[in-house]
Amino acid sequence: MAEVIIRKLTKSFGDNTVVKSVSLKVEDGEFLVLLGPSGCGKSTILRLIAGLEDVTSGEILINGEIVNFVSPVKRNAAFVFQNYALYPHMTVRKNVAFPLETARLPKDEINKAIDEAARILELQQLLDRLPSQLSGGQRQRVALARAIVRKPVVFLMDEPLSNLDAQLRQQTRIELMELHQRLGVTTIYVTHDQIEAMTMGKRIAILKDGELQQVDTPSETYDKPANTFVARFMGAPPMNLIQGRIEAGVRQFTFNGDGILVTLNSSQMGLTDEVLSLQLNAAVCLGVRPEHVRISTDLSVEGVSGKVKFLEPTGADLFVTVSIGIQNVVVRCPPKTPMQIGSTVTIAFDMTHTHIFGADGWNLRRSN
Amino acid sequence: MSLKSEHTKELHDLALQNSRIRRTKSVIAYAVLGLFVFASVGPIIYIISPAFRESKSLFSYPPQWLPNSFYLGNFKFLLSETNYIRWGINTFIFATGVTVIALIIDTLAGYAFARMEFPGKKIIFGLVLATLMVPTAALLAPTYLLVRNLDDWTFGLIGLDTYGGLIIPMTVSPLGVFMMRQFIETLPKGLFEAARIDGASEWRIFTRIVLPLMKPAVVVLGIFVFMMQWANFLWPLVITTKDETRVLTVGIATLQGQFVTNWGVIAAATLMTLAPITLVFLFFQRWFVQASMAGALKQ
Amino acid sequence: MDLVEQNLSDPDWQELTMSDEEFRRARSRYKLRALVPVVGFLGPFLFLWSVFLATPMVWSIWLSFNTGGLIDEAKFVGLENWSRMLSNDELVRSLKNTATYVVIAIFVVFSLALLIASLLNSNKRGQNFFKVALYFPLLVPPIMAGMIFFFLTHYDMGIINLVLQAMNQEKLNFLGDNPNALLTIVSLEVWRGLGFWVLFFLAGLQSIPADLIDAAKIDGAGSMRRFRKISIPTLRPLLLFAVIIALIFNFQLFDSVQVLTKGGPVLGTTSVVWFIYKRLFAFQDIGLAYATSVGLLLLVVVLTVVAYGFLGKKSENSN
Amino acid sequence: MFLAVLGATALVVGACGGGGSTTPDTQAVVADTQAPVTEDTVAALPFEGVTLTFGKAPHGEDEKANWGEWLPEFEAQTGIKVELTQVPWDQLEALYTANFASDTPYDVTYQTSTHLTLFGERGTFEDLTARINGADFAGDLPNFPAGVLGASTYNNKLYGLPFVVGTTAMFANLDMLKSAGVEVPTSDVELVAAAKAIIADQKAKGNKGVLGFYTPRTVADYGWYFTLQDVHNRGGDFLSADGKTALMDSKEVKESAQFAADMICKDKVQPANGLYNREAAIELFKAGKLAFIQDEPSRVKTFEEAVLPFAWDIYMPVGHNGKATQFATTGHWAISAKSKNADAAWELVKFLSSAAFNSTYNQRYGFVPARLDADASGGNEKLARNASWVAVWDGLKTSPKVSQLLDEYAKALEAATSCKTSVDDAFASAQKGATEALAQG
Repeated sequence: MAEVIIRKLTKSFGDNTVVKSVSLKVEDGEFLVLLGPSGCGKSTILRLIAGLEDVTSGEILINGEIVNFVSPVKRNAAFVFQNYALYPHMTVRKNVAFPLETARLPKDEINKAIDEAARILELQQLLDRLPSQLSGGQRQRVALARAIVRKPVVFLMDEPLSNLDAQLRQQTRIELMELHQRLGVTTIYVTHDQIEAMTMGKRIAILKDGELQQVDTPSETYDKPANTFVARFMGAPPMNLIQGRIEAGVRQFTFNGDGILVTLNSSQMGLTDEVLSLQLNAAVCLGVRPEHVRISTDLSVEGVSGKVKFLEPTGADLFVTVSIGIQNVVVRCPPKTPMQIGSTVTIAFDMTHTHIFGADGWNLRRSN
Repeated sequence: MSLKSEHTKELHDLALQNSRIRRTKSVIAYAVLGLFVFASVGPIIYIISPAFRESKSLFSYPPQWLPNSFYLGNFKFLLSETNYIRWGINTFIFATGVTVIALIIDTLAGYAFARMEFPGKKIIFGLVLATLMVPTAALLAPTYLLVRNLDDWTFGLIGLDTYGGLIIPMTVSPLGVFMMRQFIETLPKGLFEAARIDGASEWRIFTRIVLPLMKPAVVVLGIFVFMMQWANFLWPLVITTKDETRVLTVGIATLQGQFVTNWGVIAAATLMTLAPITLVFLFFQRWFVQASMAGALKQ
Repeated sequence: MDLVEQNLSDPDWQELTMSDEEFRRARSRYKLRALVPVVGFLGPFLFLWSVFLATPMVWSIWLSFNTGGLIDEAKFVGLENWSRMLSNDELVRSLKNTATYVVIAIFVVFSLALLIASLLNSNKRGQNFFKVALYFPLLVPPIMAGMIFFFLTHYDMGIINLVLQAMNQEKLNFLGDNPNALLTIVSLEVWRGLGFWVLFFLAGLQSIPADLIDAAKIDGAGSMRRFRKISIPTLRPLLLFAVIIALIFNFQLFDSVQVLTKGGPVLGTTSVVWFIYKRLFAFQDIGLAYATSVGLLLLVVVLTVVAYGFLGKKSENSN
Repeated sequence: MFLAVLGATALVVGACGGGGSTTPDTQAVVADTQAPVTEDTVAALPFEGVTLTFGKAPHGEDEKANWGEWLPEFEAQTGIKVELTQVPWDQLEALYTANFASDTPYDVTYQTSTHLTLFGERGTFEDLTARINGADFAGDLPNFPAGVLGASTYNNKLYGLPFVVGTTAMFANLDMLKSAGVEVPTSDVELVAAAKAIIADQKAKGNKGVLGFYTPRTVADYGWYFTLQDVHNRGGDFLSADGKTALMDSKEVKESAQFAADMICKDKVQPANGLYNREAAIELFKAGKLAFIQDEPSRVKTFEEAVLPFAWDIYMPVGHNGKATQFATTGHWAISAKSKNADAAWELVKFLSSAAFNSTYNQRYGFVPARLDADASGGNEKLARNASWVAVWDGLKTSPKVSQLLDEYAKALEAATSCKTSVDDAFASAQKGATEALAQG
C-alpha cells in the first residue's frame, strides 16, 4: 500500500507539452479518478506514473521514494489497459502467470497466486482458454487478475471499462469498487466518463489541456466547480453559464447578462463584496445548475421572465430550456410539471448554489 | 394463388440463371488459372526430356521429343565426375546458415527499430534502407577484399573458402530488417507495455511475446532469404576457389566450357538442383501459404 | 487536508526535492541505461551492416572519384568519372532499356498477379495447389532459369516457335531482334516473379474486410467495379510497398541479361547494372563503374521517394 | 599511316614465318632440357612442401578430371602441390578482379590476350622476360615463334608465356558441294557464290531450309573472334600498330563488316543474327542443313565423335582476294606478381608450356600449340593441317585496352549485321567509343 505524489509533473513530446506542471497527492488506499476529455493528458499522467513514458520534468513519488528513474516493475504499480493487452498466444493461466514467472517465483507459489486471483475474479473455469476465446468482460477480468496477482502497491487503470457495453460496464464498475474495498490498494483510475468518475472516485482530479483544474470529492466538484470548464464538464445537462457583467447596485452588486438581472447576495453565495468589487464591470459568468433554478408559470413570482423553448423529459426529470433574450437557461423540474413550449415563465436562482466565474473563468468562491 | 406461383417460378428461373452464370464464371476462372499454372510449370517440365538425352542429340533435326532411350549419362556424369553432392551440401549449409543468422539479426534489429527509442533512430533506419538499393554486383569486389582481410582478424573464421566468409556477409539484408520492423509495428503497442509493467526485460519481451506472435512473418522471411541464397551465384563464385567449397549454382556454371555448353548435363543439373529445394518448399508450403504475408508486409 | 486548497497554494509536498542538475544527471543515466538493450538488439545487425554493406558502399563512393583502386592504387581524379558517365551513350541506352524493362515488368507482373489473386480469392477450391504451382518458378535460380529459357526460345526447337510453326505462322527471333529480346527478358522476370506477387496480393485481398465487399454487393456493384472501387483502394498501401520493392529489384536487372543476351542485340538489352559490371570487371574502368553505381543508387532513391509521395498521398486521400 | 600499319602487319607475319622455320632443331633441345630436371627431382625435390594455387577457365566439362591425371606427374617431379580452381568463363573477369586485388592471388593463371595486359599493366603479373631468357629456358625459347611472343608482349613486358593460339577453321559439307557441283571456295566472293549455288541446288532437290554459311557475328557469341581475320586479310586492323589510335572506321574494317552484313542481309546465305547461336548452328551443320560453318578447330573432335553422315573437311577461312591469315587470341600462363612462390610457379609454367604437356592438352582440346615442337594433332590429319596454320597466324596483340576496344568493335559488328544499322553509322560510333577508351587512363 502506498501514497503516490506527483510534483510539477511535465511531459512534452517535442514541442507539444501534454502535461503541464501537474501536482497531485494520492493518499494511501485512495481511489482517485483522473477525469478529462480525450487528449487532456490524463492517460499520459498514468503512463508517466507507471514508467511507460519518460518524465520531462517534475517528480513522481511512490511511498515517498522518487521513482522517475526507476524501471516500471520496481515501481510495483500494476497497469490495466484499455484494450486489456492480454498476450494472445498464451492461455489465461499463462497470462496471469507471466509477471510471476518473470519475477522467477517458485512454481507452487505461482500456482497459489493464480488460484487466488482466479478465485477473486471468478476465472477458475477459464484458465485454459486463449484470450480470443473470451468475452470482453472475461478478458477484462483476466487483465485485472494479471494486475492483482503481483500484489502491487498501486493500481493504474486506463479506461478499463470503455470497451464494454453499457450494462456490463455498470456491473463491472461495482465489481471494481468491491475489489478496491477488498484489497485496499491505492488506485488511480483514468476515464473520460463523468458518471464513472462520480460513482467510483473518492476524489476526482479533473484535467484540461494538460493542466489540473480541480481535485475534489465528487460532490464538491459538482457543487463547487473550480471553473467554467469543470462546471460544464460535470453534470448532465451541464451547469447553466450566463455571460454578463457585475454592476454596482444600490446596496448590492447586480449581475447583468443581456436582460437577466440578478441581485447578488454575496453572503448567500459564500462571497464577500470585496471579491465582487474586484470584478466590477468585468465580463463574468453566472453559473447555476438546472436543479437550482426555480421556475414558475405564475408571472407574479419575483424573477426573470422568459419563454419556454424546449422540453426534454428524461423520465426522472423534465428539463425545460427557457430563453431569455439571447440566453438559454435549463431548468430541472419534476417529471410531470405542466409546461408549454412558447409559454412565458419566471425563473429565479437559488443564490446559495449560484456561482460567479471571474473573467479568467475561475470560480470566485475559490479565490478567498 | 396463381399470381404467387408465377412469382415463385420467376424467382426459380432467376436463381437457375444466376447459378448457371456463376458456374460459367468459375469454369472460365479455372481455365485461366490452369493456363497460368501451365506457363509456370511448363518450362521446367520442358527440360526433363533433355536431361534424359545425350547432349549430342539435343538439338538434332528433326526435333526429337522423347529420349529414344532412358539415358542416365548426364546424371551419372554429375554424380561421378563432379562434386555435385558436395555442392549440394554446401548450398544447403550456405543457404541455411544465412537464413538462420539473418532471421536472428533481422528480427532483433526489426524489434529495435519498431519498439525502442534511441537517438538517431530515423537517420540510421534511413541509411539502412538506402543500402537496400545498392546494386549487389557493384559491391562484389570491395566486399571480397574485406573478407579477404578479415581472414587474419577472425582467425580464419571469415575468409576465403570458409563457410564464415561465404555466409556472414550475405546475412546483412536491409529488406529483412524492414519487413520485420513493419510486422512488429502491427502488433498492439499495449502488449509490449503490459510486458514491461509485468517486469519483463526487452529480451524476455522479445522471446516470450514478440517471437511467438511473429512466427508467420519469420517463416516468410526465412523462406525468402533461403530462396535468395539458394539462387545466389556471384558471391559464392568469388568467395570460393576450391571445387569442394563451391555451391550448386557456381559448380554448374563451371561445367560450361569456353563456347561449349553441355546442355544435357546442364538440364540434368537443373533438375537435380530443383529436386531438393522443391522438397524443402513442399515441406514449408503449408506454412508459407498459411503465413499471412499481408501481416508481414503491411505498411 | 482541505482538498480545494491543493490547487490554490503550494504546500510543502509540492516542492521539488531534486535540483535541476540532479534531475538532468539522473535522467541521462536512466536514458543511457535504456540504451543497453538497444545496443544488444541493434548491435549485431548494425555491426554486420556497417562492415559488409556500409563500408563497401562508402568505399565505392570514394572510388567513384578515382581511377583504379581495386587491383592497383587509386588515383584521385575529382569529378572526371562523373562527367564521363553523363556523356556515355551506352549508359544512356542502358538506362532507357532498364527503365522500359522496369515499367513493362512491373505493369505486366502486377496486372497478372492482381488478376490471378482475385481469381483465386473468389474461387477457393484448389487454392493451395495453384499457389504452390505458381510459386514454383521462383525456386529456379536465375542462372538456370536463363538456361531453361534458352531451350524455350530456340529457333527450331523452342516450344513457342514449334507452336507457331504448327499454326503456319512465322517463327520468332526471340533473342536476336529488338524489342523481342527485352520482352523475352521481361517474360523471364514475369515467369519467375509472378507467383511471389500472386501470394502477396492474395494475402492483401484476403485482408479486405468482408463487410466492405458485402456492402458493395448490396449496392449492386459488379465484380469489376467492386475490384476497382474497393480492392484497389484498399490494396493501395500494399501496392505502394510492392512498387517500391519492385522498383528497387528491377532496377538491378542483371542475371538474365548476362545469361541470355549479354546486352545484345545491338544494345537492345543492356542494363545499367550490366553496364556497371562490364566497366568494373571486363574493362577495369573502376571509376566509371562506381560513379554509375552511385548514380543508380541516387536515381532509385529519388524514384522511391517520388513513388512514395505519389502513391502514399493517393492512399491518404482515398481513406 | 595506313602504310605504317601494313608494314607492321607484314613484319609480324614475317616474324611468324621465321619462327616456323626453326621447328626441326628444337625438338632435340627439349629432350636435353628434360634430363637435368629429372636428375634434380631424384636428388631432392626442390620445392617440397610448396603449394601453388592455379586458376583456369575450362575448355571442356571434362577438364577438371583431366587435370587430376595431368598434375600428379608434375607434383611428383617437383614436390609442389597444385590446387586448381576452375573459373567459369562468364564470370572470369569478376573473379580475377577480386582475386588479383587481394594479397594472395592465384600463383599461376591462364590468361587470354584480352585479359593478359588488362590485368598485367595493373601490376598483377610478373614480367617473364628475364625468366624466358634464363638458362633453364634456353632450350625452349627458340620453339616459340617470335610473332606469337611479340603479340603477347606489351611495352617490352611479357606478362604471360604463350600456350595456345586461337585459330578458326571453315568446315564444309562436301556432299553438298559435290551435289551442287561447286569447288571448295578460295575467296570471299567464291564462298558467297558457292553458298548460293548450294542453297539453290538443295531447294531444287526438295531440301528446304538449307543454309549456306554460318559464323557468329554477335557480341554474345564472340563475333569479333571470327571476323577480325577478314580485316587482316584486307590488310587492315582495328588498332594502329603502336596501339594508340583506333581504326574502327577504317576502310578495311568497314569493308569486312559490309561483307559480313551482305552475307546476311543481301545475299541471304547466312541466317539472321539471333536465329541460331553457335551451338545451334553446330547442330545445324551436324544435321546436314548447313553447307559451311566457320568455328573453332576443336569442333573437329565434336564432328568426328558424332560420325557425321556426310563427307566434310576443314579449310582455312577464305579471305578477301584469296588472302588467308589466322587472327585470334592467345592463351598464356601468367605468374602473379604477389606470388610468394614465384620460382615454384615458374616450374609449373615451364611444365605447362612444355612440348609434351602442350601436345597432351591440345590433342584433347584441339587448339594450336604456341610452340612449334608440340604435336597437337596426335596423328589427326585435319588437326595437323590446322596446326600448320600457325605459320600464317597474325594474332591479336595484347593491350590493356583490348577488351574494351573489342567490345566496341563487336557491338558495331553486331549492329552492322543486324541489317538495321548502316556499317558507316555502326563503326563511326565504335570509333568514337574506342577513341574515348584509348584517351582514358
